[in-house]
Amino acid sequence: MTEPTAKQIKDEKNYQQWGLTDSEYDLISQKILKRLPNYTETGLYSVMWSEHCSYKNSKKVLRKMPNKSSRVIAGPGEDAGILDIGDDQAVVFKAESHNHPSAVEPYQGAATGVGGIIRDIFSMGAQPIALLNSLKFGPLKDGKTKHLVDEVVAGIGGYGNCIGLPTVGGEVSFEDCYENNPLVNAMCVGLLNKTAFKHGTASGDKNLIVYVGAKTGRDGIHGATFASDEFTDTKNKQRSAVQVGNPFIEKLLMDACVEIIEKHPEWVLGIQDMGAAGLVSSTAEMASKAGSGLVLNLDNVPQRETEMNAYEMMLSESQERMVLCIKPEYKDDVLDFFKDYELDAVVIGQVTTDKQYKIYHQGELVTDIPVDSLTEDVPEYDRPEVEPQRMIDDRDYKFVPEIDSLEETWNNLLKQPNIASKKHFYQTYDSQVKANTLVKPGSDAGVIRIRGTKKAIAMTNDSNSKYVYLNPYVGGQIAVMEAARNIVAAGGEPIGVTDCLNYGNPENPEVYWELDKSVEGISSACEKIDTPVISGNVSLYNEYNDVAIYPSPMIGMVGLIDDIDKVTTSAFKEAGDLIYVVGETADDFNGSELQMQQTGSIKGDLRPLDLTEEKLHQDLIRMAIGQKLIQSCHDLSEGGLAVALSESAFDNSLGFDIKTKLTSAQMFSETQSRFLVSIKESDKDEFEKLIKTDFECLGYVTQEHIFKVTTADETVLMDGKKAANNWKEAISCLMK
Amino acid sequence: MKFAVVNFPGSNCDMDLYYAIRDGIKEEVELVDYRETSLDGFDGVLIPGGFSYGDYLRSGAIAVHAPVVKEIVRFANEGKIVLGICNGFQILTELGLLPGALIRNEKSRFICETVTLKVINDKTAFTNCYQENEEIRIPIAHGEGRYYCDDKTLAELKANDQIIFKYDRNVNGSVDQIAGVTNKQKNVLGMMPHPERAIEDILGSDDGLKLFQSIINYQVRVNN
Amino acid sequence: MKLVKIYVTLKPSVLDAQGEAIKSAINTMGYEKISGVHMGKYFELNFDNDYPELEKDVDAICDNLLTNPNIETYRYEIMEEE
Amino acid sequence: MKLVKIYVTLKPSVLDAQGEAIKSAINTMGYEKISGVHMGKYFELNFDNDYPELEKDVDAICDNLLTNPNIETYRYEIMEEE
Ligand SMILES: Nc1ncnc2c1ncn2[C@@H]1O[C@H](COP(=O)(O)OP(=O)(O)O)[C@@H](O)[C@H]1O
Ligand SMILES: [Mg+2]
Repeated sequence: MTEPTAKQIKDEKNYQQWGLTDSEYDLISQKILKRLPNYTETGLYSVMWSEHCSYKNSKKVLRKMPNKSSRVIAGPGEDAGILDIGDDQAVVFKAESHNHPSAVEPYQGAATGVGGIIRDIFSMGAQPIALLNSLKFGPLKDGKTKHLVDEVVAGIGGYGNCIGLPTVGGEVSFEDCYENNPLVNAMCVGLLNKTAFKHGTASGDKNLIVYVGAKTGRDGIHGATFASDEFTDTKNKQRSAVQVGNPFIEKLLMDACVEIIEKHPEWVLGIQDMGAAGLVSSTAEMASKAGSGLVLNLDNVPQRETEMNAYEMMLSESQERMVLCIKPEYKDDVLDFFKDYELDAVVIGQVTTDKQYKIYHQGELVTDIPVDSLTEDVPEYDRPEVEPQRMIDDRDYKFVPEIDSLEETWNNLLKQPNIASKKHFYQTYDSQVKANTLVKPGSDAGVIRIRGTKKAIAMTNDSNSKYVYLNPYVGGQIAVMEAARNIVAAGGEPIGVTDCLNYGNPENPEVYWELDKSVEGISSACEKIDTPVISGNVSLYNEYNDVAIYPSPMIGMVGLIDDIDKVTTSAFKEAGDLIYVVGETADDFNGSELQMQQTGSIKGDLRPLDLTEEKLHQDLIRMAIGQKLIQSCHDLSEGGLAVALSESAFDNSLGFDIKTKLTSAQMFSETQSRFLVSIKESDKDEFEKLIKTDFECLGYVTQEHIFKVTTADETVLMDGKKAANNWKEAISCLMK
Repeated sequence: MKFAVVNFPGSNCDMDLYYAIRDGIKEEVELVDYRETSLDGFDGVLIPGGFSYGDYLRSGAIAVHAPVVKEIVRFANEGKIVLGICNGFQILTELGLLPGALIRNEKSRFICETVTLKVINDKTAFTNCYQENEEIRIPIAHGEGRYYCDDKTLAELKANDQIIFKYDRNVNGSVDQIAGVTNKQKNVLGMMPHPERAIEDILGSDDGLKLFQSIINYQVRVNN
Repeated sequence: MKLVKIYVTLKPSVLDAQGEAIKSAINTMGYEKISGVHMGKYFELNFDNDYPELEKDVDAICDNLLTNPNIETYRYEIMEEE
Repeated sequence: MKLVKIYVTLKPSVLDAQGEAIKSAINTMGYEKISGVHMGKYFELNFDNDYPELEKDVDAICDNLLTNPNIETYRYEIMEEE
């Protein structure tokens, strides 16, 4: 193929296929370069100016998020955010979406999503310690969806298990809107010695740019613009934009990078992974951040395919590659170091002072543009927004459930895929490798201890997009607070947030309104509990044939447990323990699983969330855990009190005998700000004195696996084993 | 007693095993690179879990050709302690130091779960701190952990008391629910479950500790 | 009764990390004369009966399940089973 | 130049879990007429030159590396490379 000339690109508007608009192209040629960009240059701009790399549509909204606290060492702008946890240690975390690649090629899409987020963590100099993931699919009704689910789960496990990082948390949910546009979000948490922290920068005249890792092929070219492009039937064939992962090489790369930064910090000035838009994105960002320029010679890039042109090499998204900036005097040390790990490492360029980005290929200067123009000059869009019509129409709708049989409703709800146990999936993930996992998947938050200290890190992924769909602002608040309740229930103090903002096409004013309002909700909740948003990722254009997914912000939250004695799980521990629900229950059925079960859809507005009350309950639970008053603690979410009680009973095959002032229907209400706890009977007075109001003592834990419940309407005796089977087997049955 | 934990490219439970020895039973332990050609000075060798060489070809198949393996074979032949866990077990069967093979789980999927094992033979270097038929809780985490051998081999294993651990239920489709076997001389043990992940109560179980203590016990007896 | 033999190989542009690792193991074993190793998958599918769209279905099964068209190619033979 | 094509399959006595899983995935996809699936491995080995002991070496490579004789069998063909 011969490359089109600069003039052809202009005349034939080839840049449009690559996602650049006319006005963006004019800005580049007339204002920035004052000449026509050639083929390679046009390619670089189109990918760097895509939503995925530039956030041009979402920047305005993202600025609303709080990103400061006394713990923040690094926030948005680096590969991952960093929070101080004392003793010269810090946690590093970030989440990333891999939605479109996973729709097209589920195993590799999911696997490379995991691989990419791990690189973001170790490129900060941190040792990755755990993985989480958030998955959303269409209903499990046809072979196509089941195959997709199987492959995505296998890809996540395949990568994480092989590289040897425990997957300790996540979520899986099913709604119609994700049928053709599944969401695959992965999160990685790492631990850093504060002295080891490396910025992703390329500074200092004549310092060297080193390429490390797998060879470059043509994979994933234009993956970044592809991710920002909405989905239609015809594009399903766009297979060439998918990358292939190799966790074995990544393990070597991870170990090598962590070791070189820890043992030889003076060798490495800056380090960055090659993620979306590979070589161009990583090197341009490193130079731009440092105020430097860069000269690259592509002939030195390790290649595994022949006759790749400059455009292909710069944009390739081949996996398992890193870029380092090093001092020339350590060149041999660095190259030898990586050789010992049997990794390719070569010098591909040099830092300059002229702020130009210059690329040579086969002796020819193929790119010569201001480096900042790739990263800083991207136009920012202020999109029109309008409140979705459905919200106006359904504002006063109030779902009133009818419960004929508490027992039947309860058992049916336990079988709902969104509520049923996800063990079928998470048992295929190694959750214990590294022998630090204190709480595995299956409780509220995953917990990893920090070896050699009393500390542990709690982590969770949360998103209930049904709520966000019904009311983006309140739904955004709920997503944060639900995550926080998970952390608190595990015995932790919430300290920070990462997110994946998954939405439809931002050019649709209703979608943009959803984005804006939910981010405002997220921000207000994060401010309330002092959990800054220190990293994240935006995935727009999640649509299929012009129908958008629910607005789906995924909140990844990390908490600190200062003493592992505080680690708490959701499982009831002993017969005779008293059971309490903390927080008042109201009729919150809009958006509930019960509404979904009884009507087949969700509808109506959400009640505003009282952030002060929410925080009070979290604080009280933390105090109670701190005073060792709590035997088990579980956050109430989908399916309400009934589901929380069952889940707490299942683990140790215990039962309960309770009497409540709630109606049978209210057993399934999804009122926020509530916890289910069990305590030793001897701690009753002390516990009640601490909590003061807003609690109800329900009864006690029993040895027999029987659920005895008296509501305001009726008394039922349920077989715990049958309930447990419904809950445990539902997903495996559906996946058959 | 001084242990070597052999580290192949792609091993990922090497540190878990290292800590189990250093912190769990408080003995000497060192990580040894797969390129080493001598294990002089060590009393026992431990082969950790993970995905050596990415599990390319078959799990354990490529590691067998690494330089350090000659020394592992020497240890085995000299009657010294050799323990392979998970991928280590796979390597030992690939090497022929242990009979049988580990193949893809019956349901084909990876399984991570804490399972109950039955101690079948409590008279070995690896199990003398347990009781016969004692039930212990140990995590498994594998996709290719189904123990397979033909009938003749199985009969031999039984006749020689080489079956050391069995699962209490059919988790992965192993022949006779076998979770761990030794060689005839009983100085080489391979097992799919991870005792090194079960050495502290806070991790869910400390039932694995006695396995490592058994080795020390045994060595003390041999030395005296 | 039909037997379909399917051979799946990586596209030449895709790094065959397994093949490379196997080649270097073969070298270590002392066989130096080998110049390349590629590893692929081999499937045997049995069908009780012949039917008109068999070939179409085999193609679909290969495209959608047995291979990853992004990185692999396949060929197959349909034969009468003994 | 010689090309050696090697086919490795599980012994019939060994349950082919992957084959079974693939079969049920094929069923789920709506192809009901399939009666069995077996999964094996396929290798291509290149040798620059022919040499007298080639066959002996290929046997050794298969026995000692490419297959595990406890569970697998193999067959191969040696051909002149295009
Ligand atoms: N939704 C968000 N909230 C907060 N920070 C964000 C968000 N999206 C992106 N960021 C931050 O912007 C920076 C660039 O992100 P990104 O382009 O996704 O990184 P990468 O280049 O590693 O893919 C990162 O520091 C990231 O944490
Ligand atoms: Mg990054």
